[in-house]
Amino acid sequence: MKKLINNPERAVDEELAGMAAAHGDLIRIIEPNVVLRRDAPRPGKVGVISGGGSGHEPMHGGYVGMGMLDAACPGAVFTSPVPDQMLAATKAVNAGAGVLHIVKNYTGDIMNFELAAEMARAEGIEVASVVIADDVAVKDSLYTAGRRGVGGTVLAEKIVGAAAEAGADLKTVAALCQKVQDNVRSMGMALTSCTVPVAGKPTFELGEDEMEIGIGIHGEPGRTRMKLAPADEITEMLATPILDDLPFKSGDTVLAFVNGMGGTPLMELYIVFNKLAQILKGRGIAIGRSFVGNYITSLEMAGTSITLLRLDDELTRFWDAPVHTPALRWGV
Amino acid sequence: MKKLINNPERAVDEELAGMAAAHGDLIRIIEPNVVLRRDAPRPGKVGVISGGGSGHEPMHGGYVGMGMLDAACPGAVFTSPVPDQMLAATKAVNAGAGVLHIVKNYTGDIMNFELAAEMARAEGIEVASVVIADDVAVKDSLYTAGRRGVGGTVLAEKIVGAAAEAGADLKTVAALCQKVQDNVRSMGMALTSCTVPVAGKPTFELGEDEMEIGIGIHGEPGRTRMKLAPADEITEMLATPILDDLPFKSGDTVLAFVNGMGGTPLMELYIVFNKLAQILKGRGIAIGRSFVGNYITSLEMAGTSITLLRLDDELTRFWDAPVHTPALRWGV
Amino acid sequence: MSGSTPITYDDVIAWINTFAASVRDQKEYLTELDSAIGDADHGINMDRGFQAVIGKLPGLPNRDIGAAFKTVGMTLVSTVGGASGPLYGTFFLQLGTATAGREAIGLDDLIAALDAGVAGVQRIGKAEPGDKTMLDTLLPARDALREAAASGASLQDALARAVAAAEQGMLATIPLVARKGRASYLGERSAGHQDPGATSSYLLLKAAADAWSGAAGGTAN
Amino acid sequence: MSGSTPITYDDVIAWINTFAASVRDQKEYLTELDSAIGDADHGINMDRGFQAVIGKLPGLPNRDIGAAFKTVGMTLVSTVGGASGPLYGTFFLQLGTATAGREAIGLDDLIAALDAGVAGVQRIGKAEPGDKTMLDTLLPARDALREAAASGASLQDALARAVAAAEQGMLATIPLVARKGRASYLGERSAGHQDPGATSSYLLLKAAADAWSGAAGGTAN
Ligand SMILES: Nc1ncnc2c1ncn2[C@@H]1O[C@H](COP(=O)(O)OP(=O)(O)O)[C@@H](O)[C@H]1O
Ligand SMILES: Nc1ncnc2c1ncn2[C@@H]1O[C@H](COP(=O)(O)OP(=O)(O)O)[C@@H](O)[C@H]1O
Ligand SMILES: [Mg+2]
Ligand SMILES: [Mg+2]
Ligand SMILES: [Mg+2]
Ligand SMILES: [Mg+2]
Repeated sequence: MKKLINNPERAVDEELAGMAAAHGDLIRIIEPNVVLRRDAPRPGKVGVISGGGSGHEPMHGGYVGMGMLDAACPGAVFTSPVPDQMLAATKAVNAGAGVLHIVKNYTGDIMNFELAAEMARAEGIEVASVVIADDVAVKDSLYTAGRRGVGGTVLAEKIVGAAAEAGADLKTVAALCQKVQDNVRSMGMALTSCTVPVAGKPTFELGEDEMEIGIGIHGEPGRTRMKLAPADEITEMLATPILDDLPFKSGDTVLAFVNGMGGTPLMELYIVFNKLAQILKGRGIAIGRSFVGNYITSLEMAGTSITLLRLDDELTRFWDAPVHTPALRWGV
Repeated sequence: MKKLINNPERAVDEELAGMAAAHGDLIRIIEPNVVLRRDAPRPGKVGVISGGGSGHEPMHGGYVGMGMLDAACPGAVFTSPVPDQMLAATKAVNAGAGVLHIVKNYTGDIMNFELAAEMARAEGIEVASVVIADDVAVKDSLYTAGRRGVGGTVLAEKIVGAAAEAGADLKTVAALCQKVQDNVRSMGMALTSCTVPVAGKPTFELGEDEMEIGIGIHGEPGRTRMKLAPADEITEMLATPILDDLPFKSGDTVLAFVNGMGGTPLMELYIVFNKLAQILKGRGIAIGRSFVGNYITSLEMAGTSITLLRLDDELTRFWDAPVHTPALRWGV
Repeated sequence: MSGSTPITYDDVIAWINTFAASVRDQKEYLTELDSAIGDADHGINMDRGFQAVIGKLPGLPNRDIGAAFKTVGMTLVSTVGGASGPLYGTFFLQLGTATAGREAIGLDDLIAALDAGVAGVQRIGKAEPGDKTMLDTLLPARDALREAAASGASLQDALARAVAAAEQGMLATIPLVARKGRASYLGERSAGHQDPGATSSYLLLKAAADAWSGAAGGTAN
Repeated sequence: MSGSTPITYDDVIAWINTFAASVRDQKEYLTELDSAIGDADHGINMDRGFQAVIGKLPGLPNRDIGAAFKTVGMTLVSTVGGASGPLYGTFFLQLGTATAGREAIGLDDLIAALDAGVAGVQRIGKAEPGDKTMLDTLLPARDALREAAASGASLQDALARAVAAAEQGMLATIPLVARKGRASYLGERSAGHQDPGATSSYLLLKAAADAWSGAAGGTAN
């Protein structure tokens, strides 16, 4: 295992200390491992928090700040945070207007957030939860854990954070989050595995001529292992199930998000974007907004995911609204 | 070789097409492979261009836009661009106020930019060139090619771009660029090599327990190969030669830039930043501005570089000034 | 009848310590199982939790079995995270509620406590038998324990049968296609791999049998 | 004297074509050499340039050796990039200036042209002999050619001696610590590796010897 770390058990703590040192103007770290907006709680504002395992940086800690999250709860690498974190975050951001929990659909995240929500409610805080489950690689079913929450989460946090910043109430903010979930779909693939620091070796082995299609964001294997293919074919393999699922239709306008899994150079993401733009054009779908980069990652995994969000004026307006966080900044 | 590409020979072209598709509001691509600010030339404004081999994304193409570069010239991967590109860029951005060439100190970059500058001057365009050579891993000497230009380049482009945007004339802009060069130092290391697409295999092989200290940004080996060390020790190894070189002194304020080489997760960069902040504190040096991320890369190489720029009010003001490019945006 | 061989407070502590040692021992193995169909952290998660637990045990104020189980449960909830944190946490919290205030319990009490624990896991995890989860170990183990008790078996014999049933349940997860937890994302690819949570639950039963082989009910075996 | 065995326009084109083929052939090898002390692109760069060059040659309007060399130089400058683009580009541009308007040249003309080419490389690259660059091949080759010519050797013999000197110069770069180009960043670590540019320059001399072994000056050899 080759990593710039000192001690696998302390990696997340030292990371948070580094974030605090680098971004003290935007965030502060409170016990037990909560990344908190510097000026939280904001009077009258609905609090928006999220969280999940570490290893997906900049998600979620990098998205704490004006116009996005009020707090983030980073767990151990790829491990849902514990309820104590979400409880502390909920209390720290609550200004009386209630708190929204944006939860990615993983058994652990769901259960840990739910425990925290119950405890917070017991303390008199109004909590609403919205679950993001946008990964079309996973078949949706009432009898399973359902779809994973992946790239759509970043878009939801930005859009919902803007609405909360603008003063929307908890019900409105939660409904907007659900609207994002209802209009967003994603799918990912990996060229390599990644190594959980504490585990010390790659989660799975892939041959030099193989790839995994339909992966999540935890270094887990995907739906199918295949022979390596050119970028254009891979882009088709990801885009087609996304487009057919919602389904996206001719005349739609989308936010096109090409994400790197952490170890993929920008050059390759733009090559994927180039093909994605051609595919969308071929289907009569307009690209209203573009988003390209390593925004929701799996440590150093090489690979990419595509997320498409169907835009309307409201979603576009909140996407464009000012944001100022360690990882995302515009309009300010 | 595992990459999201279609054809190694076409990778840069398809990347540029993808950039144009994603960022058409900011940039456009003109022949022969020049990333041009959408609204260039800007009347009365000094043009600022840079360029170099591809594979360092987001540098330089990602830095074209308001408040930074007017144009970037991407060569083949790790290969200096040809003079035709710099000539076309110089002509396209020239608005009569002259053009600054920000050149990284590599034999190829120097010669190709110089050929272009001569041709542009022959066409009546005023051209000034400033060479960035900030890598303390390389001994400086009159009898050698001298130091490489690395992380300091990104800071120079931002600061100089802001001054040009504010209306400074060519002489002032060039002097400011030289001032950045005079106050910036960097050093990098690698945990892994990278693979030039056309070459098809890693540039060098490193054992599972080895690292290279004192690397540049072209996948070249470094000054020394060593046994892998904890992040804190590595940070010391990079920071100490930087601090001693200028030298930085107690009471100085710096911009602290921890850069990823492309394949390094943000988690690790923050762990490095955490230690760097401690080292600076120990020397009585204040961190005026922080900058953490993959901003000047070597394809998918795992590793990091540290850059320190001694700040004064002028440099700080231009660093803070609004910028709007595909990869860097604030204040707007 | 089996209620006559009491499980003391010390036995309970021994069980927890034995399980913690077993988890530490099998940490890599559990993580390896989780690599195949999950995210390579189950052993790490369980070990983090039980290391925290054994740090808490010496500080317990009185010899209340229920309080000890509750401490285990709360510690797991607060330190494990992931799916296993709330699941094992709830399991032990329910054990604690069922044994609150007791300094010793009988086999029947243990069965009732397991009933409550398993129900808690089912309530928050919403899994069914055959979904390829820890339930596939816990349910048959509890049933075997109950049947053994009904047939008048000793605590040790009953536990031996429960461990055998747990092992069968654990092995039976191998061919299953997961419907719950992270392994469900793999669809058909999850078949052919043993479930990590079912494996740690087997170790939990095994730890009880090991810890109590010479203690509760005299020095039998 | 040697000037009596003319090098024709066709010979020059044959030289360039032979070198282009040799570069294509040795592309991986040159890139490999550049991996050790540079950035793994020298073979790729040279091949990209000479593929562009051979695409241009058929379109040349007249049998002007100088114009052909100039086209080679300009094409290299416009397509190679890196250090080798301007260096080889300037080399050929200078060859072109030295032979402008000529349809055939003699050995003396070739030496004068090489003189100009090498001077161009030195002027823009600012390297000295012993800096571990292509100059360490080109300079001894040119000197050998000049001495051979002075001693009345035939074109083929003179070229054979130049190739031998080029090979020696190339091999002599192995122990050198680089002072110019990318290899200089490695400091002492650059010693023990053959310079890629010195190697491609050796191939350039070798290509002339190969191309002209049976052509210019009759069918000697
Ligand atoms: N809904 C559920 N009900 C019961 N057990 C579950 C459920 N989901 C997951 N599990 C158990 O949790 C185990 C995984 O635990 P762990 O790896 O620690 O958490 P995570 O999946 O969050 O990484 C699985 O092997 C399975 O036995
Ligand atoms: N200043 C110089 N003068 C002469 N030759 C040089 C100089 N710098 C580099 N070279 C030659 O260029 C070769 C490298 O070419 P190439 O790999 O194509 O370019 P780059 O170094 O830009 O990647 C070196 O092996 C060396 O022979
Ligand atoms: Mg997990
Ligand atoms: Mg090069
Ligand atoms: Mg797991
Ligand atoms: Mg090279």
